[in-house]
Amino acid sequence: MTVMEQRGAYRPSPPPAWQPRMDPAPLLPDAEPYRVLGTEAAAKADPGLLRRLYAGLVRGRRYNAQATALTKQGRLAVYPSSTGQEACEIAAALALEERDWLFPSYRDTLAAVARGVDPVAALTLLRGDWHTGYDPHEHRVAPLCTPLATQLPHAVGLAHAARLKGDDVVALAMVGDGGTSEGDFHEALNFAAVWQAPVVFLVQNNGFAISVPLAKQTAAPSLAHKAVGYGMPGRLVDGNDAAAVHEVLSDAVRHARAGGGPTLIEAITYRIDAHTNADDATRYRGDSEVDTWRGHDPIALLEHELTERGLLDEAGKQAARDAAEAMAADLRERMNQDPALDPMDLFTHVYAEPTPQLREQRDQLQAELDAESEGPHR
Amino acid sequence: MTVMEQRGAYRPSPPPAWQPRMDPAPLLPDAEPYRVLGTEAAAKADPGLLRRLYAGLVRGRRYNAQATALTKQGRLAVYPSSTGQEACEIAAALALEERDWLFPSYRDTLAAVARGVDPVAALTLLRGDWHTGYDPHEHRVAPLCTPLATQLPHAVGLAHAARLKGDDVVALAMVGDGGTSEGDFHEALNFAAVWQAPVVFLVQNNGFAISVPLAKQTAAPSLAHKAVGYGMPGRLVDGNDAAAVHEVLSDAVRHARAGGGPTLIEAITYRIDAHTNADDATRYRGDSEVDTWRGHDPIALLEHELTERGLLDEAGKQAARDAAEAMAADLRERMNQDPALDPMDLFTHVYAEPTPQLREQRDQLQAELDAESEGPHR
Amino acid sequence: MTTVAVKPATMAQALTRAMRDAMADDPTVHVMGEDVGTLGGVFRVTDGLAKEFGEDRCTDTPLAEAGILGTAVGMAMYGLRPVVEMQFDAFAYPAFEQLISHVARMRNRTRGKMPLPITVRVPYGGGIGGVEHHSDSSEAYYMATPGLHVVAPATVADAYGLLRAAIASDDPVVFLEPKRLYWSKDSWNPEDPQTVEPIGRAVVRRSGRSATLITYGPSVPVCLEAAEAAREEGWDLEVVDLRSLVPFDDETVAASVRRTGRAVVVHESGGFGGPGGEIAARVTERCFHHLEAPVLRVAGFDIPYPPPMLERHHLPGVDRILDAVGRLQWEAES
Amino acid sequence: MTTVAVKPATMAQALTRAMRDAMADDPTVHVMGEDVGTLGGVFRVTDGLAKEFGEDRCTDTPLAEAGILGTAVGMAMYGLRPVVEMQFDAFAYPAFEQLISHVARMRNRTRGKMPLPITVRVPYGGGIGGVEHHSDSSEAYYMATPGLHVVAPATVADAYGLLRAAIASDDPVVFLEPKRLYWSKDSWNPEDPQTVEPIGRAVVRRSGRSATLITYGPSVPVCLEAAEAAREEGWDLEVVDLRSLVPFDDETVAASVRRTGRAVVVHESGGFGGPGGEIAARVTERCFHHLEAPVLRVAGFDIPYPPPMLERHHLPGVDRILDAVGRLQWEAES
Ligand SMILES: Cc1ncc(C[n+]2csc(CCOP(=O)(O)OP(=O)(O)O)c2C)c(N)n1
Ligand SMILES: Cc1ncc(C[n+]2csc(CCOP(=O)(O)OP(=O)(O)O)c2C)c(N)n1
Ligand SMILES: [Mg+2]
Ligand SMILES: [Mg+2]
Repeated sequence: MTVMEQRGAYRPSPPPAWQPRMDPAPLLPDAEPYRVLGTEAAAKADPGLLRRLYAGLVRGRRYNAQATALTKQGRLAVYPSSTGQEACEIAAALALEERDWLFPSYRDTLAAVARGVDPVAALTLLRGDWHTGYDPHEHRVAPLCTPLATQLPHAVGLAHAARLKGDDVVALAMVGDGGTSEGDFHEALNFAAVWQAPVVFLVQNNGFAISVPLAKQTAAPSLAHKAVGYGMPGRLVDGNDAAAVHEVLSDAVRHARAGGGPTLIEAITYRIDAHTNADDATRYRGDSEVDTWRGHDPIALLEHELTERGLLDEAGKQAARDAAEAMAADLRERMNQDPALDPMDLFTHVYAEPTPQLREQRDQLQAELDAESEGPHR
Repeated sequence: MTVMEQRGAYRPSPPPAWQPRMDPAPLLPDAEPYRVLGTEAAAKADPGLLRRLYAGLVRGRRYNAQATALTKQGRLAVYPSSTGQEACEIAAALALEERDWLFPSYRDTLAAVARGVDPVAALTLLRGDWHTGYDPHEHRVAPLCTPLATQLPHAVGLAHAARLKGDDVVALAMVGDGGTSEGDFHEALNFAAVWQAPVVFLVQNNGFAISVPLAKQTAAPSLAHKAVGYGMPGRLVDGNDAAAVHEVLSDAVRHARAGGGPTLIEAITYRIDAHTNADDATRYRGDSEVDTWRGHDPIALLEHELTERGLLDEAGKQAARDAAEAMAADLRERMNQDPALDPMDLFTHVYAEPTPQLREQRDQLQAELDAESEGPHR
Repeated sequence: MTTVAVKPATMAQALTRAMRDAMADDPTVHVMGEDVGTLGGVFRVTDGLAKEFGEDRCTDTPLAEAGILGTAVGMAMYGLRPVVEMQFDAFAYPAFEQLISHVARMRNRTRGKMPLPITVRVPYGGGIGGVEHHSDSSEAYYMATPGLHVVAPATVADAYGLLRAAIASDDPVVFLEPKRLYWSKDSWNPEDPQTVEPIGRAVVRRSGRSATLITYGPSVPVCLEAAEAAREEGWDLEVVDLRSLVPFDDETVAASVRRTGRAVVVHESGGFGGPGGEIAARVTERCFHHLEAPVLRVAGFDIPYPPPMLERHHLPGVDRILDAVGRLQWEAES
Repeated sequence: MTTVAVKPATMAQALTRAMRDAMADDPTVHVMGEDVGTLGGVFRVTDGLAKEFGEDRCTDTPLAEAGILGTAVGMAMYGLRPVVEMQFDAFAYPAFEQLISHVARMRNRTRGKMPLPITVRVPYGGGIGGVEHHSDSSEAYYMATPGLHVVAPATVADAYGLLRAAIASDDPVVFLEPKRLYWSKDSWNPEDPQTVEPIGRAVVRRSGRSATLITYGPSVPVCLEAAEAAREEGWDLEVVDLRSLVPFDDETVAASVRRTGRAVVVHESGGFGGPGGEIAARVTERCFHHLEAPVLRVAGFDIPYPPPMLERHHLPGVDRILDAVGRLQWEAES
């Protein structure tokens, strides 16, 4: 008996298909980032929204400046500024409904604050006070996440759980260009697509992961092109165009909420400041690059649009600035107060109930503190 | 001073580009898997190559059958058969030059053997004798890799190192459809593309990861579509068409060797046997699916082509079968001998030099073995 | 309820039953992992759950352990109680960052606001003739990670009781299932399962006066066997089954050692940097003046887990345990 | 060669110099990691290497730790000697599977045919006011993994000598760099660097007769300080700097404890399941009859590393060490 006879008749046909045939074209991003400001699409933008975005951006920039100043005064341990990226931060917060969830990275304090998190509480981690300063459930903002891309599967899981429960909640997860290289980025996007989870991934591509430029991070046509490999749409947007970011995000959020599944959005932007106050950006980039990007400033872009359309006058600008100054003054004042920390808290929340071992250690520390406060130091 | 004045003149232009504009089209796979056998392209295929592939496939299938039989006889602990996937296995081995490297997964014993690894040595791991039975440097075959996708970054690193040394060596890394979901898959492909490393990734998409069907693994149009997200070409091929797999692999190997960088190849195939001898495939798939695929058998496809073109007659078939039988007989015989294992080897290769702690433990075991061989068991 | 005769069940069956009962009692319990649905898991421990509760409650995930645990974190944030299966011990390593940096720390990070009631089931340990990466004892990694509970059952009843407790716990639990005990049988009434065991209580499996064997998981039956064999040598050994490494039941352990004055810690995990060091050190700290001899350790060698054909040389067996007991300086007594 | 005066250098500078010299001596040495090239590393430890040796020898990789270590494995397979930088302790966790399942095992798996001479540099430990994930002491994980060497320098000269030895080793070495000692200075002649230290030899940093402090890495200076302070209490403490946890120098440690009869293990890593348990257990096994008191441990608490404003309460300091010394049952002596 020949192998052929053993295995059945020869069929010169294609192999049975594993995947249903699917046209990748709708998943691919456009070659040019989507823009609204300075284009014809701007005329259609809602004035109220533009004004809210403007107020948020001005406030956001002031927040960044104030937080950076606080690091110099030793009031804040470290601050990764998002100056230049405010359009992404504010639009991300405004594109969500109250019941939605935000999963920020360490750079996304602004988005958290724009969601309603108290400006001081949002800095708790960076101040070195405690690892998270706010109740994530209150404004549905997950803790600022430091290990890169690890927050992305959390967003997927939460969105999936909400969908299983029948709640029409969307999760928006933020990550940087560098973070897209991590395995967790891949796994999160894949789970999201397979589960059709209502989650939106926003990559702020600011061209650098600390000192490492995008060309050493990826060889892809764009980060948004990664979407097709998961079977979700990829969108490319001008990340300094607040109206465009808001529109693209809102579309994706709506799509997710309607059961359409996840979207990957790449926003092209730039961080004007160094990685953090501890970083020396002159080591890896030139002034001219920074200047080029200053010429594509998110606030300037929006301000011009609003002014052109007569939606903003000097008084309006002054009002935005005043509101931002008031926020900054409050931030300054409250950050100048030393937080009251209780060392015994070290043991309180490791487990629901401290283990016997932790109880012993707690008692030990308490005894030490008592001794310290009683007598002079050894 | 307004923000606009502070930040420079308004420029209604697109954001500066991070990536050079690149057309993704050439990176995308065709909608239909590439085929040679049964198509017009077959006429151009090299007769010598087809005959070598045929001999390899027949031998490979016999090897799978023999190894599976050995598990039943308790001579082999476990065997993940590649019956039905022989075209991928053999073509992978034949597409490489001697100086190239193969990075197989646990399922790719056939590819290792086709590269020259001794058939018995290739089974050492699965036999439970030792973790790897051959010197990887001898035939440039990395150890059969069990943790999924972890061999992929190894292949990238080796290819990169070879390129840095100026050697025109290519690495071929094999992985399954399930393995593409792991973070290491993502990281490996990204490193390869950024470094333009001479590496070829071959995904054998057999539709299942143990029991989990492809639809629960990915929502992508195809696995080959993932390539565009890394900036490398993705190719789709009929994995049961040995001539097609060989051609696509050879092209990719040539491209890599010439400095063109990595390629991702998805081969559509099917595993006819259960995941391993320990698996019960009836729990997750029906007979009719298996039958459909038997109708697209890699050996039958090739045999038909060779017969049609007068390149194979009954004598030729017999010769291939005889060679395969001889190999199987030899395998059987040698596998029926108990391997001689030295327990003291447990300590020999943990480090270049055993630590003092390991020397103590070695002496302890030696003493135990001495006692055992002297007196009766306690 | 009808009365059903006590009948033998395997540990695997008890584990299945624990998940089944937990899922029936609490709709927020979700089982997830590779092959846990249609196949029922490679060890069949989740057999039938997808059928009974649907694929949304017992889900075949994509093949990515960090993704599995990472999405479980998000699900727990939304109020679910994920029970995650890692297919084998060594295949939990890709999820290490999620486990260490998030699962173990989220409650603490958020000052109690965001607990993560996740159970991570890990079939662990050797003795089943598994090829490389299928026989690791990884408990040292988990023990050294504050914020995790680490549990390992040794009996059929404990498998049920402790898994129920793990799933019910508001804290993450790494639940180590001794692979080679999956098919161990015990008389156990599946219709009247034991009440849920509180996590953190060791149990004296065998009382004795000469010395204490401190152990857990797959080494418990080995120690009981050794204790029987020791009678021939005139030693009456006590066997303490820790049941959980975290929390650690210092009280039960120290009480036993104070009684016997001698102790040997037995586990399959490698000795150096393994659980035995911690256990020996804390027993010594607590019982120094009761000790007639140093606390000794019988453990796996400090080598990567060996191939099946050599594993018997690696695993702590009765002889090696008795040798250690023999070195407990008995002459000092007389 | 010109003679250059002995001058103070920081530990960071010594580490840079060690890599520089290794790269100059051996063209197969490659440095790789996040930000190690243009920036010279976030701690500037690789400063100047890319400039001197080119980007192919000191490479800014994509941001993916498993990818970094995984490609380093492949590079080592082809004959290179990769020196991998993990940016911070907790950011080594994504590479855990590659480290445990491949780096630690490849030599053993291939019966010596495929050694992996990889050095994994991990800036580790706390005391620098770092936010979460930037202050972990992860040595317990590495210690419990056969196949890895685990090294931690405490002095500027050792930083040079041990890193040279690590890079020259044919085995993988996890090289733990105490972050808060990066800027510690010592007189050290960079033109005439110490000969390469063999890995595996502890050193007595201070001789004493009353008790032994066993320590390593960032806790060495703290122990020396404690030893000075102890003189006031009438204790003359010996301080042993382990320098490597694997291999462990039982000889030096046991000799010291036999001499002094008392010991305290000090480290920053959490106590439970941390290195101290192993160390205390093995010292006790070897020195039982010389011990006047149980070997005690002073370690970080069993909690996730605390926020900067609370870290001083967590870190073992002079007072806590002296308290432990005080509990070494001195009354037993009289
Ligand atoms: C897993 C992990 N590895 C490394 C780091 C250290 N690190 C912090 S930020 C950063 C760069 C991130 O770049 P990107 O994702 O582009 O975000 P950006 O800082 O530009 O917002 C690195 C390497 C980390 N936080 N987590
Ligand atoms: C990291 C890791 N996780 C889980 C496993 C267990 N496992 C072995 S094979 C397999 C399925 C692999 O499927 P696929 O990649 O499609 O390859 P195939 O078996 O079909 O060849 C699984 C889950 C593993 N080996 N490694
Ligand atoms: Mg960036
Ligand atoms: Mg498959």
